[in-house]
This record gives sequence, structure tokens and C-alpha cells, in this order.
Amino acid sequence: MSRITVIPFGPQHPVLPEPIQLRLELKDEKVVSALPVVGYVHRGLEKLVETKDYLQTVYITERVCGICSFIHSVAYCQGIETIMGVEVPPRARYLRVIWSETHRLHSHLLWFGLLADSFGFENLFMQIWRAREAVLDLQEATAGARVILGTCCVGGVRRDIDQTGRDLTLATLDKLEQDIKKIANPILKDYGVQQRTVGIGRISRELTYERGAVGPTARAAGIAQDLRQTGYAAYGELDFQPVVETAGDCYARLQVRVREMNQSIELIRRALERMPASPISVPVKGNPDGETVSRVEQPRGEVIYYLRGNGGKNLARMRIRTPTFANIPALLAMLPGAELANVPVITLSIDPCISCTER
Amino acid sequence: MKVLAKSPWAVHFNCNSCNGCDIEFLACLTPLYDLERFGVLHIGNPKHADILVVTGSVNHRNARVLENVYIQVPDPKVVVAIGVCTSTGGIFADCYNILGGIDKVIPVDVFVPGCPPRPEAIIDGMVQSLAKLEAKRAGKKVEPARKPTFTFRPPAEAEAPVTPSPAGSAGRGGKE
Amino acid sequence: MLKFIGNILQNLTHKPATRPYPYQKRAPIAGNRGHLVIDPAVCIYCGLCSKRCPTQALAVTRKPNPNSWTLDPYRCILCGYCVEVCPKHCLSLKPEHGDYSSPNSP
Amino acid sequence: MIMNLSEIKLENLIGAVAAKRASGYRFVTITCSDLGDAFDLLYHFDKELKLETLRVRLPKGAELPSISAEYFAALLVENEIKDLFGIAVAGMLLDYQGRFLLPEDAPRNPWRRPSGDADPGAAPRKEGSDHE
Repeated sequence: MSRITVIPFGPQHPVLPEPIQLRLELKDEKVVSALPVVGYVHRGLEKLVETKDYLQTVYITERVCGICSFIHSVAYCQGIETIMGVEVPPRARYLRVIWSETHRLHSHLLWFGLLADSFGFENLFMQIWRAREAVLDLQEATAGARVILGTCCVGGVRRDIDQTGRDLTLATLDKLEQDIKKIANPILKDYGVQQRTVGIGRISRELTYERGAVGPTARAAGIAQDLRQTGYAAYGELDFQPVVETAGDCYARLQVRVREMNQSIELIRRALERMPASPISVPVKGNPDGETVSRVEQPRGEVIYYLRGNGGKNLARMRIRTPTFANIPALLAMLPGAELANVPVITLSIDPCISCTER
Repeated sequence: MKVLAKSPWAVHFNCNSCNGCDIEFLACLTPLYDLERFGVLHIGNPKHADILVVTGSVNHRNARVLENVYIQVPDPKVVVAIGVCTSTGGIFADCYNILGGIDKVIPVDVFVPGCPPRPEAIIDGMVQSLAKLEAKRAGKKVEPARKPTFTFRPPAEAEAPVTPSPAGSAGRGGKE
Repeated sequence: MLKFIGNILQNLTHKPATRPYPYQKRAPIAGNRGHLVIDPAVCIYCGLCSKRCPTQALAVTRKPNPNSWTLDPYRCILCGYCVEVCPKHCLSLKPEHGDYSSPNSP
Repeated sequence: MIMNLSEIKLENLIGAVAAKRASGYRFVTITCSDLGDAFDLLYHFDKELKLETLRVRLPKGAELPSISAEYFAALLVENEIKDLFGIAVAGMLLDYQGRFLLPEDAPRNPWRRPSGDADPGAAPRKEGSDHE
């Protein structure tokens, strides 16, 4: 005999770093349906553009999310530069790539650690986070802050990476590559990890596409779509190819992110090698008048900024659609049929960022 | 710094944070900074905790949740507010869905400024909170934390070059 | 198995990974945005920093009031925008994180 | 300056969205802004990294038809629009009753502006502004 029970998962849950609630309808141990309840982190920051000018808004967009903050500011600045017709100097475009990729590295490592914690490997969590500190130290040394870099500005970047910074970056990348080789790659082959991830939270390619999933969630299901292919910033000059897996389960999402970490290391090396000498920013005069849509690739997928200025120093409208917002419908398709004990792993496998989602 | 006799456990509550402070607090627990050196253990159940670590400001939906978590932490307890959002609302203070710092809802013992604070600053704050917890355990009265502002004047005009602000001025930086 | 022994030997001989903060402080990293300081003798109290500050963490008074510059470190997000716009370059960001416990800091 | 933008009438919305779905587009998001006397809605779709946008003008007080039957993913953003702008959305598969992002004691419809209100903080509009 079985009947339906409703279990609230969250908002405060040991494996959830952020408050979101999933109302799970269960038949015995199997999930029948899931309903997200959000709003615990809603701030309404898009409305702040009405009181802060468009240059101050850079600092707001950085704080949409503390994990992918730099990439948020890149998306915003690119949008404003499109509206105002500002040409960013080439070195600044390369620097944006470098910091975007260090952000992706630390975000993926962070996620990997949390996932390890969610399937019960606490030691692995500690090991990965120790490796992650190297990236944060690198960001601290090159950008002046560990997490929220504050280096992107309208018209370019605020700081350059000199020879010392370059050497430090290369040394850190070598060390990190070793660490990933030592920690991440064996983990993918580990029997315990495969038991806990292979076939869990599987979703088909068609359903993923229909639900509008983005980023590693989509790429793990065989959709070769990565905004970096559009060649924004300097990605067009770095021979970028997206990482794709086809299984569509938690293991595939893990594989995509581990491979993307190696790819990010390679991209930073290439960017450092090909970075031309030029000024790092151009002065920006006037106010934005016009509207645009700016899209870039975050660690979690595509972020889209709609910006509209009307000649005043404040923008009239800013709208942010973040990757987790697009991935939640896919998550709701993954959960039915899963066992309750697998819900944390499946939820974490889309790398949810609630702060982004609710803004 | 005095070594503490007891090992206080911390429960972390993400109120309305952008994750910047969250991940920095978690980084404090990892091998490089290792808060467990001071006996601080990160646990999920508020009933087991002595320290409530809060990140992020208060909004309409989570104010009650925060209050509930606070009530569930047994006495004596200390509250550590990490980051400027948690102290005053920070850059989001003017948002329509933000009530302000968490001191609007619960008493706070230590404010750690920074956006986000570095792990070193968080460790400083935690160590301060341990001292306050010891004092509370001993039955001493502990003043709630203040958020002083700092005013500077040109040296020629002021006899005292620096005037500390009056105690507990939690105001908005005196912008009139 | 041999790899395992190598690991053990490595763990025995290597220094601990943990940074012994606060007993031992790391050398500050140049260019870090730790805390904001002012040189009140150079400042002309023009108020540009407080106008540009995205969080209203700064307040400046000038004539007819006595000149003063006020920082609320519990609002400051250390973005460094004020440092960029200051015409006299009297503001700067120091790499150590701020200690606001004494009345004379920062 | 939005690439691949086409303006459609409100009554053609469902048909246009269904056509997008039939030709294999991925739903990206809906952007809504309050222009004072009407709402400006942008429906973004993506196919092989090419972004296409449909623009719909919704008069104040009118009802917006839901596209969640075509694209399930539109559900969340439609609920968000209902919360923030107070637009009645008809036929959503799942309705949070205006409590998706905002709880009971939060401000209602914070993005909605009174009719006839100009853009906030705006300079006088120049001739030929591209979104009129």
C-alpha cells in the first residue's frame, strides 16, 4: 500500500548552501512530482538601476551572485558598450577572458566539493576546496580581491596583469592542473562515485532542449551549445570548442565540469600567450541611449542581460535571466522517479545558484 | 588570545546573501584556514549550536525564518553577522524587498565588515565571538555590537584630528 | 600500494596546509582592496567620492559646516570607485583588511 | 539595437510562439518593462546561438495569454511577471497566485508604475529613439 506524502526539502537543509524549497510529492521513497518555492533571496536589485547611475550599476551586477560575479559584470559592461558604441581595447578583452575563466575554475571546484559532500565524501570536499584556494589566491594577487573582483568596468578593465602576475598565473595553473589530475580524474573512475551518480537524474536530450536548459546541464545531455562559441570578449581568437557529453545524468554533468576545468586552464594559458600589448580601457563619455541584449556564458550556463537606457545617467530597465532560472524546469523533469535519498545529488547536479535566480 | 575550554559549534544561516560571504565562510572551514582549530564545528542543526553565523540582509520572506532559527539556538548564544549586507543592507539597502541589516530582527554580537570579508577577517570575528560567548557563559552582561562610523577632519581645523562617532550610531552614514 | 607509501611519506615531511592565522599573519598582497583610508590633510572635501559611492558609505560636509569626511565601514563594499574619482588622490585602499575595533581606525 | 527583432500583435502571440517551437527554437526568457501606459514584452528565443526576439505591446488592464502550454519553461518567468508587474496571465499551467517571489507582507507589484508615468530618471527623449 502506498500513498502520497509531501516533503518540503529546504529552505534550510545541510546540503543546500542556499535557501530554496522543493516540495516533493512522494510515493513511498519515489518522487512523483516536485514544486519549487523560491523568494527567500529575492532582493529586487534590477530596480536599483533607477537610483544608481550606469557606472555604479557595474558594482551591483557583480553582487548578483558572489560565485560568478566577474562574468555578470562582463555581461553588463558588454551590453552598455554595445549601446554606447564603445570599442574595448584588445588587451582588455583578453583580460576579461582570463578572469572569466579563473571564475569558472573556482566555481566548478566549489560545485565539485559541494557535490562530493552531498554524496557523502567529506574528505574529497576538503581536498577540492584546498585546491580551489589556489585560484582564489591567484585572483587576490591579480585582481585585488578573492571573490568579487571589481576589475571589470565599462570601456575595459581596471587592472592589468603584468609579468609577475603572468608568471604567478602560469605557476598556479600548473599546480592546479596537477591537483585536478590527482583528485578529479581518479574520482571519475571511482566505483563509489559511479554508483552514486551514473544513471541518476537522467534526462533526455529532447526534453532538456524543450525545457530550455543551458550550460553544463544542457551540454551533459548532448546539446553542444556554449555562448563562448559566439566569440565575445576574446573567445573568438582562442579556438574554443564546447565540451559535450551525451548521457544526461549526474555523472555526465560531473564529467562535463571536470573537462571544462581542464579546458579553462588551457584557455587561460592561450590567452596569456596571445594577449597583445595595448591600453586596458578607453574613457567613456555620455549616457546610454538605446536597448540591447547581452549574452555570455557563466559557469552554470547562459546569462542574458536586457538593458535599456533613455539618455539619462540611470538606465530605464535592466533585466537579468540567469542560468539557474533556466535550469529549474529541467530539474523538475529530472526529479520524478528518483529516490528521495538522491534528491540532494540531483538538485546539486544542475549547480543551483539561488541568489542569481531570484536576484 | 586565550585558548578556549569548550568547543562552540556554529550553525550557518544564509539569509539573503549573494553567496560571496557564504563561500568565504565555508572557505574558513576548509584546510587552509581551518576554523576547527578553535573548536568551531559547522553543523546543520540550530539546536546543537552556540554560534549563529548569518550572511546576507533580511527580506520579507526570510525575516521570520531567521527569527525562528535564532530562537532555536539554545542560550547562551552569540550571533555573528558576516558582510556589509548583513550589517546594514550594503549595496542592496535601497531595494524594495530588503528590510536592512539583521539587527532589525535579532540582536547581533559581532559585525564583520567587508564585501565579502576575507577569511582572515571572518576568523577575527569568530574569535571575538568566542570571547563574547565565554563572557555570556560566565553570566556577564555583554553589550550588543556597535557599527561605528569614522570621521576625519583637516588637521588645521580640528584640535583632535579624529573624532570617533557616538556609540551605536547605526545610522546611514549621516547622509542628510 | 607504492603510491600510497609515497603519499604517507609526503604527508609526514610536508608542512601543514593550514595558515596559522591569527598567530602568524601573511604578508599583505600589494594592490589588495582591504580597507579604505584617507589623508585628511590633502583632502579638499569636494564630496565627489560621496556622490559616486554606490552604497552611500561616505559622507562629506564642507563650508558653511566644518569640513569633514565620514566613512561607514559597515556600508562600504570596497569597490574603489571613490579612489578612482578623487581629484587629489587622497583616498587609497590598503591591502590589510580593516580593523574597526579601535576608535582611531581606519 | 536588438538583433532579429520582430514586432507582433498581441492576438498573434500564441501563433507566433507555436511557430517558433515548431521550427525548433529554444525558449530563453520573457523581458517585461512598464512603459507607463502599456507593458513592453520581449519574448526571446534561441536556435544555434542565434537570438530571435518577438516584441508585444500589452495595454494596461489587458490580459496576457500564457505560453506555458507551448513552452513549459515559460511558467516561472510568467509567474515572476505576474508578481512584479501585476499583469494577469491567463492559462498558466501552474499559478503561484502572485506569491512566486514576493511573500504576503512584501510590497505588491513593485515594478508597476502609474499610467502615464515616464521612464524613471530619464532625460528628455531624443527623436527616433529606437524602441518606440
